[in-house]
Amino acid sequence: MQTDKRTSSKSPTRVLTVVQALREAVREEMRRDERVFVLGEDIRIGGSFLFTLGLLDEYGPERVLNTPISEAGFVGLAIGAAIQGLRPIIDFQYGDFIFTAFDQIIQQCTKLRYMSGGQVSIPLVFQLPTGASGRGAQHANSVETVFFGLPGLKIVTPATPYDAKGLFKSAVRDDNPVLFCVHKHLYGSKGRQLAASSISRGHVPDDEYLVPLGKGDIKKRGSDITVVANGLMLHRSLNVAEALESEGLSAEVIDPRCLVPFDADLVIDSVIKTSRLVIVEEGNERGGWGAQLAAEIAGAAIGYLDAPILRVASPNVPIPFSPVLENAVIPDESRIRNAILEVMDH
Amino acid sequence: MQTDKRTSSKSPTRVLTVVQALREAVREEMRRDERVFVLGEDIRIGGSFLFTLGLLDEYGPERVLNTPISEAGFVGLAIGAAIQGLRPIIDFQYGDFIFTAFDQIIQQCTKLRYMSGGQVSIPLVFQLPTGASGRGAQHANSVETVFFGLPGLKIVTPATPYDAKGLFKSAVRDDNPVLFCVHKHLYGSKGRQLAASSISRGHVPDDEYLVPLGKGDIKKRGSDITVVANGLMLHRSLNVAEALESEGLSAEVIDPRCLVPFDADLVIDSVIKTSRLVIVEEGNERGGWGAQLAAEIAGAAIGYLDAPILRVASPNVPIPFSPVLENAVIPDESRIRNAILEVMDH
Amino acid sequence: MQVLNMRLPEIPDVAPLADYDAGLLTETYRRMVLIRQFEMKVNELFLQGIMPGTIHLSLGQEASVVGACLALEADDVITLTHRGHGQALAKGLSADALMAELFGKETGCCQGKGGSLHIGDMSVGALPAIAIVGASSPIAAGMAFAFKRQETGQVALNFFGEGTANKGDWHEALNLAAIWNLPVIFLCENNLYGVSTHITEVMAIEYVAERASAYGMPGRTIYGNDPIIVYEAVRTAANRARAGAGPALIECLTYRRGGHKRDDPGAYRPQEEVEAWFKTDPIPAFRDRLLQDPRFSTSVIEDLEASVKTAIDASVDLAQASDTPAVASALEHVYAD
Amino acid sequence: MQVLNMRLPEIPDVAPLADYDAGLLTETYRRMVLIRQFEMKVNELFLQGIMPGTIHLSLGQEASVVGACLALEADDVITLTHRGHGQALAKGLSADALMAELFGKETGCCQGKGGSLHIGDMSVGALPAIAIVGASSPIAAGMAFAFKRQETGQVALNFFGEGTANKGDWHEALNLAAIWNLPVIFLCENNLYGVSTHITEVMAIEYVAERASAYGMPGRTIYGNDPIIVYEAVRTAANRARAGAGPALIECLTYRRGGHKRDDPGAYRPQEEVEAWFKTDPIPAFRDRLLQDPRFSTSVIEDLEASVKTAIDASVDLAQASDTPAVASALEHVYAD
Ligand SMILES: Cc1ncc(C[n+]2csc(CCOP(=O)(O)OP(=O)(O)O)c2C)c(N)n1
Ligand SMILES: Cc1ncc(C[n+]2csc(CCOP(=O)(O)OP(=O)(O)O)c2C)c(N)n1
Ligand SMILES: [Mg+2]
Ligand SMILES: [Mg+2]
Repeated sequence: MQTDKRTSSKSPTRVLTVVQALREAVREEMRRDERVFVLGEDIRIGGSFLFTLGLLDEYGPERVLNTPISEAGFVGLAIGAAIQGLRPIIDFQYGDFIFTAFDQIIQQCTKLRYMSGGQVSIPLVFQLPTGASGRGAQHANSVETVFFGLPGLKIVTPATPYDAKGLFKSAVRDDNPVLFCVHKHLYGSKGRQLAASSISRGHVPDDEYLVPLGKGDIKKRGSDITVVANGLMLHRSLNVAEALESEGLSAEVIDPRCLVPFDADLVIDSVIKTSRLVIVEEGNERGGWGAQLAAEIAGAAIGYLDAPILRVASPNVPIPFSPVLENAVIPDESRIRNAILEVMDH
Repeated sequence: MQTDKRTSSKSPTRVLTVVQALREAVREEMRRDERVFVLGEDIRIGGSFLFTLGLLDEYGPERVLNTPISEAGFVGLAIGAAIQGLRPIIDFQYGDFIFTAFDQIIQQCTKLRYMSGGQVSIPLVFQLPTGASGRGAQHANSVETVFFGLPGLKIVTPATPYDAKGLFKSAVRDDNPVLFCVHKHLYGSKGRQLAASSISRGHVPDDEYLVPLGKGDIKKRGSDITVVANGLMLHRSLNVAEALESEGLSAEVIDPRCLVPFDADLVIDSVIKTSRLVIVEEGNERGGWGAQLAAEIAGAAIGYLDAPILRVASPNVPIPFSPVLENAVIPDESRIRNAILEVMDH
Repeated sequence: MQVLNMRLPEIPDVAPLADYDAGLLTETYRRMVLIRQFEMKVNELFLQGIMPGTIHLSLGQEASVVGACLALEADDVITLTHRGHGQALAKGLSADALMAELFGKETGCCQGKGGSLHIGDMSVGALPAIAIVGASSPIAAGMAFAFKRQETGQVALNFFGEGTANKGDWHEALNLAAIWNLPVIFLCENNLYGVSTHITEVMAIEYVAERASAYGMPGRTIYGNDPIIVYEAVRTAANRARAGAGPALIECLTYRRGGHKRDDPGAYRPQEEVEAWFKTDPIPAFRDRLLQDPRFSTSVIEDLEASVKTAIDASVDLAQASDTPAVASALEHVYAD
Repeated sequence: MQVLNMRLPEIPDVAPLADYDAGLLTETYRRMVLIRQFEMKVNELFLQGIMPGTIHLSLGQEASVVGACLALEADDVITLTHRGHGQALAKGLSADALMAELFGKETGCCQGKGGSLHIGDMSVGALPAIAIVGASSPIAAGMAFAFKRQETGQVALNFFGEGTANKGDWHEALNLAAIWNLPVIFLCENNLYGVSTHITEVMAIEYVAERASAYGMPGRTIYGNDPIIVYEAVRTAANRARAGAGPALIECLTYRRGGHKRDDPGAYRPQEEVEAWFKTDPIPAFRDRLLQDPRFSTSVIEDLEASVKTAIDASVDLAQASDTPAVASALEHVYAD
């Protein structure tokens, strides 16, 4: 399986995990700009997915802060600090805990600039492990889905080390609040250990680079059907697409990389070519980015479609603990494959 | 304009405002079931939209509780009380304040039953004024949109006194958490005064009745195009549809009444008949129930469509204060009309 | 269930004004009068149906906000509440820009996008107001965090009401400020009510300042209807904060003259309480004190009052003459580029 | 920045056991041993890669949870934390149903849908656990509200850790419980750390119980590694609550034997502190006390220990032999009909 993205630059590359790539990104940005600092729970020992491992030694306690368990408090504090010229990065142990700070995001962080007529800006990155990973319903939210509709936020969901690093650096330099949602299975850490799985690894250039926010990426070219998938689902969709390729079906697989802003044009261009669309996301089927994308295509490009738009997503239930149930709920390769074949059959 | 719904029963009717109808509903349910109680800020003087006016006198301080300003606290408290057999109704001054209790809803209220394998049930009604009404961005959220994707909740958005009363009584009797979202302009109260506008008034039977959760209602029959709209937008859409009728265009106007469960079949049947669909909602265009409905139609009924599905919604911005700006952002009759005509032209 | 423990005001002895600079005293009185007249005018415009939106007046609370803001430096920053007109004017926000904002005009301090609940002006150190109770406290702590990190010597002051001290965000903010020793002052305008709800219904302790010890922070309850008492308390806390000694909680006892918002007659307040507090109206009280000082004459005071009135009338004219914002501006300022 | 104020344990003098019923003492020890052996087994299964999910062990904290739960009546209700195995077993949840739940089996107490973080059993008064820090406190207050309204005489007990006292939900819950005089006990297991973060890093006061006065509630800090001390404190608070005198906050000083969760070696804890606390291990300490009582012999104790071991081995066998839940059950229990 080829899920990593080789850079077009001439730089030599190394194979890193997503969390290693993210750590390079945060270090480079802290070195570049001393306004950048990181706060969160237990980040001085590395944080729960090892995003901040080693950061305390390099940047000291003034720029690497352990917080109390006070999510609304420290999100609000980061908003205030950003308004006064700092550039905070908040590391969440699990993205799921951000809901206790929801008002600070929906009402304050995303609205203060607008309500004030542009008097303030809030450069603030939220590092959010997202998705299900065998821990039961309260630790399995697709965080990006919940925030998807809010104006004033940007939302990134990288799937490869290359994208993760380049997008994270762009997020830190962006003058807006950015939710940076990485699937828990993609970091390449297991508890307090690095334990890379194949999906968390990929090539990353030695030289510095950025990946712009808001640009999708065609991870596999194809001509028969367009498949749009992000995060963990991108890997599953690519596996399916590659298997189908050998059976003679050519699927184009697009990773939006950012949900907001969403590169709808890239999808529309592909659909104009293929006339068929399947959308794969991990979150609940109701009200996610997949519904929005389907609705946009049904508004703007319906004339190009030769078949219904199928969405593969979790059913509208919380995520159950038992591994057999979790696996039944989260889209797997067979459900993705069946959806593609169903659309092709139409 | 005919926005009220006459009952099919033989009962005589009176004209009430939405808030008067809701007050009848809550009184009847408190009389019927002594487990029902109401809590919220300043509800002993009537609450901000007069939903609880007079309730203290009738049911006393044990069943009508003024809370501190502690939304997470009293939502959690209501969850606990519901688990132990009471049936709380929480009155929010503005639905916008519920975001400070978001975790209690997304992580606790909607998941405890599921995670426990059905050991608990949480009958709990949230009375939530929703939408924009000239108070600036923090008091103008379309609350129903934010919660739309969450499994485990029911969401009601009544538009008429008849529906409001019948649905509220069903919500109180339901064993699940229900968000009952009434547009601020529809109550028929202005500050601490009753000040009915025509859109807040309608016929309500003298006899008791229920309106079931999850059933949409065709508010105007038509054959050329299907328009789905709720809350305040229903009234605007009906006005447009009635004007177009006299111009020879027959629009069918459907009020889903509940967003969750959503009566998609009613819409699909209508679309099969009309082949054209416009969806009107007040919330942001991105990620709302309109996108979900459009996506469902694009999945299940795309073959019946003769034109793109157009959605009329607010652009993806917070709601500005200045009346000229608020009016520009919230869908008005001319935008609804233009969308209908554009789809008809296709 | 609810027993109103009527807290009647106790007016403490006050220090003579002779020790204070005449300029400071004049400015104190001028800002209190400005707030009073501004809000009386706004009330009138509202009753006439000329002014849009919703408003929460701070009539009666002028001494607390003016005393607090004058104790700060110009580059110190305050956060405002839903009851923010007085706080904003006290910190130096222009009455013209404020009036225009209430009218939703493009000359408003937020270009008409904020309205009464979100007024502010960063150039005078007034963060645009936050109307969600409690949410501003962590943000104020965050601004103080930046001041400390950047070693600017600035202080942040967080205005809030006594009802707000029951919000989780407030709790988290006080703890963060305490453990990180941030230069922030939590200033409670305790007017005994959150909307219609008396403090005794929602707190089983007497004073909000008693909570300070739960965070290891100094807390004081003071009479809030004398601007000099408030000035001194805030000055002390600000000096302490600037010296690196961390945050403080100051609770000012005061009272609303009107209801919670414009449409509220405040009928839930017992007559005895209203009468006792109304006698402590900070503006005539401070005026009397000034007139006892040989440096102030009736004519000086009356001139000041008249000039404020003229300025406010002019701000109404200006606001009414101003353009409404261009419709396209509704799409601006969602993101910074 | 962080100075570890190493709080070493101070073991108070304890009352002789002679005053206590032998049955209560036996049950106290049995439950402590059950928790210890259950969690040692779980740890082993986890290390072998046999057990799915993630687990937070409560080894070392057995005295607090057992003392607290035995002081309650069978129909009183507790809320559990992420570190809930001990709390659940202390309240009487079946080891079989708990073990099966950790394996995600349909015989689990939540039919496999909850997992370690959401274990519970309403029939023994254990609300399925809430893993979001602080979120259970208002819910416990709400259960107490229902008990009070229905005049059932029941009490709710809310378990939480010292790190949790910085959450807004916790603050709001304590205030609500205080003003409404609810029969709820807030029981803090202060094990000095929230994950890796020492209490002195996140609180500028010494004890969590000092916060009780901010709500007008009694608060006490006690030694938490003796079950009888905890039993007495909770019994007193429960009696008070049942008599209508309202809530209380009890802080039990205790210590985790391991790290925060299974994959955490706990290396952030100073050696001196670890050693001092490990010496206070509640199980051998209580065993020694029992053996000083003529009513208990070594053989009685060893029999009890052996029978617990047998029961736990059986629970593993049962769990492993049980079926996984039917896939269709993933769609059930979202809504009540
Ligand atoms: C989180 C939240 N809940 C409720 C409200 C509605 N509300 C606005 S002001 C207010 C009372 C605030 O009381 P207090 O803090 O004492 O301030 P005061 O109005 O007395 O100045 C309430 C309940 C709100 N704005 N935010
Ligand atoms: C709101 C929230 N934030 C963060 C977490 C992650 N988390 C789980 S346990 C824990 C530490 C809790 O510390 P404490 O309350 O002292 O309990 P202990 O683990 O020591 O038993 C944290 C931070 C969470 N579960 N919920
Ligand atoms: Mg107040
Ligand atoms: Mg702890």
